[in-house]
Amino acid sequence: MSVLQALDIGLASLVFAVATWTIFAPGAFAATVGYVVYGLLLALVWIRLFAVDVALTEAAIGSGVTGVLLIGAAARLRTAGTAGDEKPLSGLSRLFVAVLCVLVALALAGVVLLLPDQGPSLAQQSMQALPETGLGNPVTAVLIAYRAFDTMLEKVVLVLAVVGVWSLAADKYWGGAPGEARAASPEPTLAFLAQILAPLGILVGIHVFWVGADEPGGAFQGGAILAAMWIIVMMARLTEAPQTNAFWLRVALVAGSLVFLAAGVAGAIFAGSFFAYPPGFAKPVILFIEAFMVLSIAVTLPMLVAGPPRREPRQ
Amino acid sequence: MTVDSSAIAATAGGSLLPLAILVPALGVLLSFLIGGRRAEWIALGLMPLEFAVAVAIACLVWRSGQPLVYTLAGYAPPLGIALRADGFSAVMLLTAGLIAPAAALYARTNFATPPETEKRAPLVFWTLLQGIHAALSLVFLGGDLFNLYVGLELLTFAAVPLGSLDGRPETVAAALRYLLFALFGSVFYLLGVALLYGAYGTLDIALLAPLVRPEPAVWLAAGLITAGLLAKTALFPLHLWLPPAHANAPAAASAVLSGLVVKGSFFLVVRLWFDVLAALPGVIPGTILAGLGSAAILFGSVLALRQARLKLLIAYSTVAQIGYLFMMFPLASGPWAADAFSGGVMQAISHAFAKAAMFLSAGLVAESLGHDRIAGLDGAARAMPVTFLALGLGGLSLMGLPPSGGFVAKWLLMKASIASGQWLWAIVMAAGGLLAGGYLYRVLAPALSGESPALKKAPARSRESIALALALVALLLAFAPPSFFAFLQIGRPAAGLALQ
Amino acid sequence: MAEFLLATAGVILFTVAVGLVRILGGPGDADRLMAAQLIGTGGIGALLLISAATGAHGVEDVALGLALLAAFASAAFVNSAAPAEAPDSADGR
Amino acid sequence: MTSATLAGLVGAALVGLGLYGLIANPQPLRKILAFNLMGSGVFLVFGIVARKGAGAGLQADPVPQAMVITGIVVAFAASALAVALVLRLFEAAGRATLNPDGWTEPPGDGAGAE
Amino acid sequence: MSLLVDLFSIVAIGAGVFFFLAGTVGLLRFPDALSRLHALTKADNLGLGLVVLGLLPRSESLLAALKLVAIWALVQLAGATAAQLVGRAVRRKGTAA
Repeated sequence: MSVLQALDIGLASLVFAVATWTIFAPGAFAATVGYVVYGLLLALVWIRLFAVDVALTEAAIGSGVTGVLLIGAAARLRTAGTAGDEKPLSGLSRLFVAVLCVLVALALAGVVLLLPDQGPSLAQQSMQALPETGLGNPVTAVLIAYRAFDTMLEKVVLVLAVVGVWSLAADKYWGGAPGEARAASPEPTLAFLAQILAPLGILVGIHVFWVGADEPGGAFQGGAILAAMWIIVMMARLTEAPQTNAFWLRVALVAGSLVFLAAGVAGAIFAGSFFAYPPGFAKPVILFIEAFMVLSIAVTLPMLVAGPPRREPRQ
Repeated sequence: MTVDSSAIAATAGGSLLPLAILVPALGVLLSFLIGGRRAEWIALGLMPLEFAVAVAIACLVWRSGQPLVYTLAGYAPPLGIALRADGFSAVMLLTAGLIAPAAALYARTNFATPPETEKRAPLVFWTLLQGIHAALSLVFLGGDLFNLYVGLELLTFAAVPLGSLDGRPETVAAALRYLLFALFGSVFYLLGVALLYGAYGTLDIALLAPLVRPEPAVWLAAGLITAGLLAKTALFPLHLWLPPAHANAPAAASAVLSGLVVKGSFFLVVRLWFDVLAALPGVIPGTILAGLGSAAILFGSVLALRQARLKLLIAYSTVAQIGYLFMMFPLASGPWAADAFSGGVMQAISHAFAKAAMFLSAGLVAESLGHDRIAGLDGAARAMPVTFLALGLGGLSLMGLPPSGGFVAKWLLMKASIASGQWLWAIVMAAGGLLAGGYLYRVLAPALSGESPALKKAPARSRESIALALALVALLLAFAPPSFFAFLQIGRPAAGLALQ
Repeated sequence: MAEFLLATAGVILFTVAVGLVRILGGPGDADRLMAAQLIGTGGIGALLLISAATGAHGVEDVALGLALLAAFASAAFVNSAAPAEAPDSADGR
Repeated sequence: MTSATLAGLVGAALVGLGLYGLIANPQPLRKILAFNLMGSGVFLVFGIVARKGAGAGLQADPVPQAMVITGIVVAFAASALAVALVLRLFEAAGRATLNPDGWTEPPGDGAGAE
Repeated sequence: MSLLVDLFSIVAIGAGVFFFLAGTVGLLRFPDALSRLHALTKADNLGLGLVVLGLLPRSESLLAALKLVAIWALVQLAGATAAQLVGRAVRRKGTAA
């Protein structure tokens, strides 16, 4: 057991050190790379907490796709030369903020230490209700059955985020594609990478979604891996970003939440309660909803990374 | 430890509660999907239905004298999620159900879409307006703290982009600052939620309330959640984001942001301290909240006095009026508790109507004169009397002069603070009323005198009447019958609080 | 055996940590991106060893996901740095 | 249970670090990074709550895990919106800074906002 | 049998760790970015390959073993392309970009 403890302590210090670097690094780009490194280490921590579903999500979204988003932004802003523009806090207020943050962290650490070793839990109830959902993975059951309402609304949050990002376009570009028009010649190495990665990644994404019913995985994680594949294909310029006024794109963006919402209303009619599943048919209905959620996530995340439309729409 | 089973069992008519959230959510999805002009039609078409649902919920709560409860997905809490409507929720739903359509009708001129095309600002506006409506319904009805977190995020994502629709650097910066404050608030809120779950294994408000005991985890959670919500409510000193974000948004959006959106997170502060944490001794936290509120009243009013632009003045007056909302907290126990609660709620509602009316009027002023500089308002009231009438009537409520909802609110709060011997709050509120009179005088006095200026275009009669109607609602709240205040108490564990 | 696997995971994490100290600080962006690459390889190695030692279930998929995304930081950098050479015009409205 | 407690302490430290970065770091992009760091600290607190709720044959309570998954997706969406705002600000003002003095194009009428 | 498997794992994984160490030493010793890049990617990928090799006989199923191999192949690919991409970026901008 002691080796494991030593490893845990080492991992924890590494996470803390990289996080500190991310906050205090001299440049924005260095900090951003620090964050990517940090995200990957966090996936290890989640494994150590036996939360494999979360580790998958963290690896795909927290580290991978967020990393692309932030590194892209940092690389673009590197020319901004913001260093001289900002009024940094004065030494005294910096100290005050630091003391405040240390106090918050200490209070939190104290409370965390005080939490009972065997805390209250819904594990028992989750497992008891599991058979009627037809699922084997309780985390998926929480997301898609017990707390389906949360998950559906969270999909609506993603739709609003897309609307918000697109709202930053210039008027003349509304309906056009995101990203600048680029040179026709793609980076050959990147294209090569994308050509190999994409088919494999699609397989993995679908696999992760499919096993999610019973094993760690699910619609979020599978969708995020598929999203990453579309992102790399677009980065390699093997395909252009779609026009934001394309009807198929809108359909794909709202499909997950719309199907989920419709199923929720159907539950009120056929199963006696909003977002309830008809007894005996729970699993097929769940997989049906999840399939559309995968589609929506796989399309939404790349569109969020791509940013607002920056090209005039083609008629 | 024992929970009244009625708190988690669904009640008849409870299925209206998810509809109040799902109808506007459906509107968001369909507006974005179909796009173009249809976004506007969907928004306007669904609003009567949403209002009807709100009225039906209020009627059912009224008739039964009990909160409505609905358990989603057939799983009772703690595993599942419950929605609950008490008197306070029903009143807030009705308020949102009236102000959102008013803002929408007003906005038709600014966000019209030419046939067969889709334009950026209209599509974003109509989609996000419905998003705000869905989010507020969820915030008012949610019975689960994590579900409410999702509601808060919906609210943030719907509200932030409305402020930066014109794309000028200062509006984008304002939206970014708003987003950063809101995200800070979300993280703190979520952290508190994590601690509560760690302590008690449930996030359902009704189940949590009897379990909560004054212990470190709960105190820290309470502090974190409150701080997070205050950042979203823009209570002093976390108000920095509000004036630029609200003052630079299109008038219809400002009305919704200032009138309704900040009330969403305020509503949750009330939920937290009155329903979840009723078992905690509330004197010190209540005093802190009211102290910040007092600072907000004085600071916001003084800054409002110094603004050069009408919309910024109104936005700073929001900072001040938010302060009044928090006066109810130190007064929430004792025989005066019901008065204090009624006063706080009345302030939330009357400010919502009055502020919406004022922002819509200010929008008309800016459109008609081509600017909203206070120095250039000379004689403007002669050129557009109805607009300034709405502005003035709204101002009545802000000052707390009778007859207005603001008067009733401030009078109830003052009565409670004097009855409880906490006269300091009464003095601050009186001073705030005087300062409000001062900043309104700055606008109205020059507007009422001098030559009537040449208007770029006269405000449309229909849009003026929308603003006036809202101001009149704020006025009519003064005549709320005692049964209205009894209605607000439905579902309050008020007896319990009063006995603490 | 589990101890051995964990110890090797620890050694790999240690080498990664030493490497990070060297390159996260730069001097160039290329060095920093190497840090992302280094942690990708080392982290996946440590992940596999830890999961083999503790018997956590379904970890291969996490490693697979990380492996799929291992080159993304570099790709995003190259992708976003490229247009900077031809500065995009600040568009008016 | 050491690993869970350790993760909780790291979570607490991350919240403190992130909070500091969010307040004290003037660059918007760094603030977004700090927000993400703080968010993941909160998720870790959920993680130890889940781990301490192990039972019924599960090594961690699934309910907080599901909440973290929802939270990660929402945090990503928030970062995307924030990054889009920063980049838009960069385009419109020539600088990605919240401080209007740094903008190269003269701001319009509402410059006195803050 | 189990002993043999353990021995195989120990040897392979031990060798893998050695290459990770070697990669880091290269990282510390080489003077310029490009040679550091190549030292690092080569050594680390070999290290990971050996670790995977050592873990192969311990995997639960054929699918799990297949995944292990795929992981190694993907990291190999990522390392090679990242070295190319970053290397070119370095050459384009001069060493200290």
